[in-house]
Amino acid sequence: MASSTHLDFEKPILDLYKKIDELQALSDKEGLDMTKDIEQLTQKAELLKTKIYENLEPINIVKLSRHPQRPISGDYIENIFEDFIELHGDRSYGDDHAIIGGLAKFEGRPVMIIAQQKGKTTKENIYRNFGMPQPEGYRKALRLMRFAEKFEIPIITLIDTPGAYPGLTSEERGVAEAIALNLQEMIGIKVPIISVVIGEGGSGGALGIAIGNTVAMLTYSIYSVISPEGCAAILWRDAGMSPLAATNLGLISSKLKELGIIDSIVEEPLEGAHTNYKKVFTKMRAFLKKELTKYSKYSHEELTNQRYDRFRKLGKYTEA
Amino acid sequence: MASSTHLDFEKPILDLYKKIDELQALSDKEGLDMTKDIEQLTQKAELLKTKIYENLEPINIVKLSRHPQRPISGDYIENIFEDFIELHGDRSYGDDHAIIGGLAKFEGRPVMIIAQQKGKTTKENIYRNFGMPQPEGYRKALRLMRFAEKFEIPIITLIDTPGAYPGLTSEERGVAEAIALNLQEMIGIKVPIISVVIGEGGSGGALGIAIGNTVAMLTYSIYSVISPEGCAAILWRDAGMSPLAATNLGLISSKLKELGIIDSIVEEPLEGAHTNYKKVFTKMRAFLKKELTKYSKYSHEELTNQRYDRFRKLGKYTEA
Amino acid sequence: MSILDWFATKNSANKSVTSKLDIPGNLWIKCIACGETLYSKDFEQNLKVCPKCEHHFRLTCHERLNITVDADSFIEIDYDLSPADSLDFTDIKAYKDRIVEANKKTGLNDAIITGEAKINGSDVAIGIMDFGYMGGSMGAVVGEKITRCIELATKKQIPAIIMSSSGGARMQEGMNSLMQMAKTSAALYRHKQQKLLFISVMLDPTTGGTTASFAMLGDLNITEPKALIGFAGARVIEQTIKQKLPKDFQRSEYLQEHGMIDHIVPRNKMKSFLANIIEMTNYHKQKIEETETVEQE
Amino acid sequence: MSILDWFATKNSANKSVTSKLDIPGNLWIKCIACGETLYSKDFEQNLKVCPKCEHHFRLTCHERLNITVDADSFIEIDYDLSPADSLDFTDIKAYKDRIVEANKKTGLNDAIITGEAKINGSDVAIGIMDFGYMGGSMGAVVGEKITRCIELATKKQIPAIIMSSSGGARMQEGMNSLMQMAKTSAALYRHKQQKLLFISVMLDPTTGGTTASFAMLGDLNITEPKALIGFAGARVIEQTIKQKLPKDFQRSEYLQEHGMIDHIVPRNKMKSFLANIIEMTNYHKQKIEETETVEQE
Ligand SMILES: [Zn+2]
Ligand SMILES: [Zn+2]
Repeated sequence: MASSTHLDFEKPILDLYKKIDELQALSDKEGLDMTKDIEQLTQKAELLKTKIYENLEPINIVKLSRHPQRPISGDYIENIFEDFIELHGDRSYGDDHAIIGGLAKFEGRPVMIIAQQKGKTTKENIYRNFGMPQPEGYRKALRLMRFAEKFEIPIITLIDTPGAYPGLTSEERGVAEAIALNLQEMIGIKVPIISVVIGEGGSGGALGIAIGNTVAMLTYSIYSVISPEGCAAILWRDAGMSPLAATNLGLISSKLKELGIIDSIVEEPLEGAHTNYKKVFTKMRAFLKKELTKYSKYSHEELTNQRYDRFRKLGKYTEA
Repeated sequence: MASSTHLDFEKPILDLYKKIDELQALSDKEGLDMTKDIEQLTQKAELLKTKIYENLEPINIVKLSRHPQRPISGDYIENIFEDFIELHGDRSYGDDHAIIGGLAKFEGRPVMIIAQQKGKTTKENIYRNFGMPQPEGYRKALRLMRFAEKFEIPIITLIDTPGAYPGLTSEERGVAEAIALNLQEMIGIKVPIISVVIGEGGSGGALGIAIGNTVAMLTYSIYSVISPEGCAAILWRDAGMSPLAATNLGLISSKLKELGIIDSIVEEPLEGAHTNYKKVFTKMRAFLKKELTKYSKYSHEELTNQRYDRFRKLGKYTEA
Repeated sequence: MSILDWFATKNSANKSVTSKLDIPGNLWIKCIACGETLYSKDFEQNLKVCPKCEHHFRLTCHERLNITVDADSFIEIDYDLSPADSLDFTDIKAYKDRIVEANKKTGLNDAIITGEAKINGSDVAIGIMDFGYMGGSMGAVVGEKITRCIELATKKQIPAIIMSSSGGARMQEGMNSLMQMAKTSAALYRHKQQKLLFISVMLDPTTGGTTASFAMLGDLNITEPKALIGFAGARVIEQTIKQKLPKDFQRSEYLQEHGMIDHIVPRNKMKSFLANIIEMTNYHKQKIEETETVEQE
Repeated sequence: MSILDWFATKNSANKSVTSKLDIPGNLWIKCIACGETLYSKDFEQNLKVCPKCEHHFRLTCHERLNITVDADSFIEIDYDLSPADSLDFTDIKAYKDRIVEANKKTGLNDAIITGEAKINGSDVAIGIMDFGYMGGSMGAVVGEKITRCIELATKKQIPAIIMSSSGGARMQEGMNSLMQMAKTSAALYRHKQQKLLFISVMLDPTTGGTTASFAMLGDLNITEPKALIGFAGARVIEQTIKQKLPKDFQRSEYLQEHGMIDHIVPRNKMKSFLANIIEMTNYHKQKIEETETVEQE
């Protein structure tokens, strides 16, 4: 495993691999032929791994989605696109570091990238406000989307946020208004919008840049109306109930695909994106290419109608 | 004279009237018939008054434009319009008290009023930031103009400001951007815009809400690229040169009409708007009615073309 | 996030009910804001506003409807929509049971009524939320009814008015609930494209995903005095920033100073205010229609 | 207000000239920012950027033109416009005399050159201001030339680029000067309506009425490192608020943090940056043209 940070549920697998290593060391040292045993154990480990990862509890997927080594927006921008030119500011208050945006080339053609950006180090995370945008982040996003619309440049949004920043400054400058306006205006943007949740899709703060023609998720990302911790604290008044909350909220990619909330899942390596960046970049590139090709044939009207219809139909209710 | 605050140049007139009063008192007391003397003196005073007011130095008009009893935007709103509903805020940062805006009825039909508002007392002036708007004031103005455009409601802007607020907060939040955007967007607004400078028209801060189909000034208002004091301080490095600066800058209504910078002058009482509110309200009402009637026959395209052409032609230069 | 507000405000909601029940026979009630004892009938006649301190008590959606639209003008639509438990959600109570209880308590199928009505003779599409039904939370039914109400307004080319009081998204419906923010805002996009009027009236309390979608998108955003309006819950914010919040934080007056609210309208002026705005924004269209009628004659 | 900036910055402009003249023969110059002594030829080759501290020295409009557009591609327009003294303005000097002096000093008819050019092969309409001509102040000629330049771009359906360095409105032309803010912004409105690209490059210094009109209206607002960009003059602001201003106040980096600047581009990257943006924003249009060409064949 490439990662140095391990999660609880990985322990049985790690134990097995440790045993295999020990066996190998022993065999080398003593000159014994333990090939067969090692083979058997490796096979067992692989089976266990598959079994564990294919049956992860939602709360463990929540942990994977927040994994400190998980690729963040900047990694995708750097590795999938060329000539990224960051464009700053909302033209009225500030430049939010939790949402980055800019022009880049993808397979030779221009795209506008709007992405929520966390950090990997504490310093980076403080600079990025832990990926929690303030109003000016959403306003910058809208400004850049309008720029893209003006020049017929497709938009790609990458979602990775615990939520909009729940702070005084954020409320003062109208974070609710900023998110609301994006929800309204993104529906009418006359270029393709492809949205991918790459880590945490935290509530309205995520939705505020996720009004795509296609909305996708990476396998182990989450998208939720509230964090499982917040939900448990409110409904059960007991943070210990987060695992159950995570299950009930239906926040994992497979469930959301089944519910029709998202359209596609971009496949991660079995053990998570953080274990093999290259693999996930390849999948992401292929996914974006397919989507951009598809929508390049749509007229303005088809694009906005398709996007409207996509969101119009969401929500289950009974009608007598 | 109704006013209690007198300006220097008014002294000779006041002295004469004082003399007349004394004469009257004497005549009453002593039982003498001084009717003829009083009549003569009164005639003389009236002549002097006319002569002085018709030949006011620009610097004295500057003083009249800033007269503490001069009617301010709120006075016009209260007395010329009905059912004023103030509409607050820029929807992203704040509500600027130096620019008020809202819907009202004028002669039975709806109008949108955008007005720079000073105060008359120190307390009011502090609340209104002495009529110096910050970025959010200009952004509120634009928001309300777009509202008016959406519902085909004509716009009336009243200009009365020493200038946009030259403060740190104003710069931080992009006052230059806010003014610039208004200049650009007002050109395209598809309803009539009537702009009247009612007091001080201070530079870019005034222009930021003054892109009208018709731009008018009250007789003793001023409209200037810089305050005479600022100009004197820079060019002569001597604030004492303000009177000459006032003259050179060509900031009075008659001069600006002659130069084609403004289209009309709304007539004030000879001694200034502050001496007879009712009179100036009557003139203002008649002026607005005439203008609104005229433009009510314009199509969207005619309105925006007329406005474009109006500003397009301004500026004198030589071309070989 | 959104639901924290719901809980925070739920307590004060209960308080106001309790203080009413304290007095036997309900002839007298005590103002929770200033402590004044009020004769129940007077209080009702004063539209549930304390005559002493002007505290605006919460109204049910039907009480609100009665004082907002012309008598007998309301034609309800989509009353037969009721919630589905698509996630089989259970916390300390099953969502299914919560639905039954809320219905029993309020007589409503969900936290909103919608329909067509007249205000001083003018046609409007109107939706009124009810905080009494699960804290006015927005699930799929609320979202769908608001969307249809706005679509109706777009189709009929009339103004839309949504009067919100809501704790935000409804957790028990998971992401289906969150998506209502997008859906309602999308409907407003099309309404706006037709140059139609949308007035959002945010009533005490309006928070979370409701504020961060249709409720903030009014051509005019209106509220009553001292209503609680915000996105994140005050307690969450205090935990985040480790500071006390300003005294009037997230109240109408605070929001107006921060540029989000066009006008604060006392309850007894609300109907005439709405009528005035509708009249002024309808003026041009009506003028044209009159001209066309004359020309046809 | 605007002109105060001009004066404030005028002094530092003189300073940089002076330090150059201090050295006999002009073979060596001293960096006004870090004090480093630089060999004149190296300094020129480094586009007048100090190789040690990266201070970007001011350029004349022709120096700027040379490093921005393709060689021999510039076709100047409206070079025959020159200022009129419509107010007969005299301060300590007559405006008429100032015009003659400025022309002698710079060889320019006013503070801007405008024309058509190519950047990496793409057509643009371009205007470049010159701070050396009366502090780059905007009178009727500057306003008219910018307006015509933008109108040309609109007519030819090509991007417009204005590179500003200006103290703001030109006092000596009074209100005729102020009105150039409206005129240039109006021209940009029509350019924008046609979905054309406008890049505003704000160079050291850009202040007053220039900042508060066309210069802030770019689809992209670009600048060089540490350029002074603002509306009111720093001294006026200090007098108003009676406080010291932040150290990087009104500098490129400060403006970017406050949301006004899209990107800070070092001088040696400016041309390729502009070319890149033009290419990306032209992509769709070109694609369509190619398709049409193919279809016609
Ligand atoms: Zn009370
Ligand atoms: Zn240096």
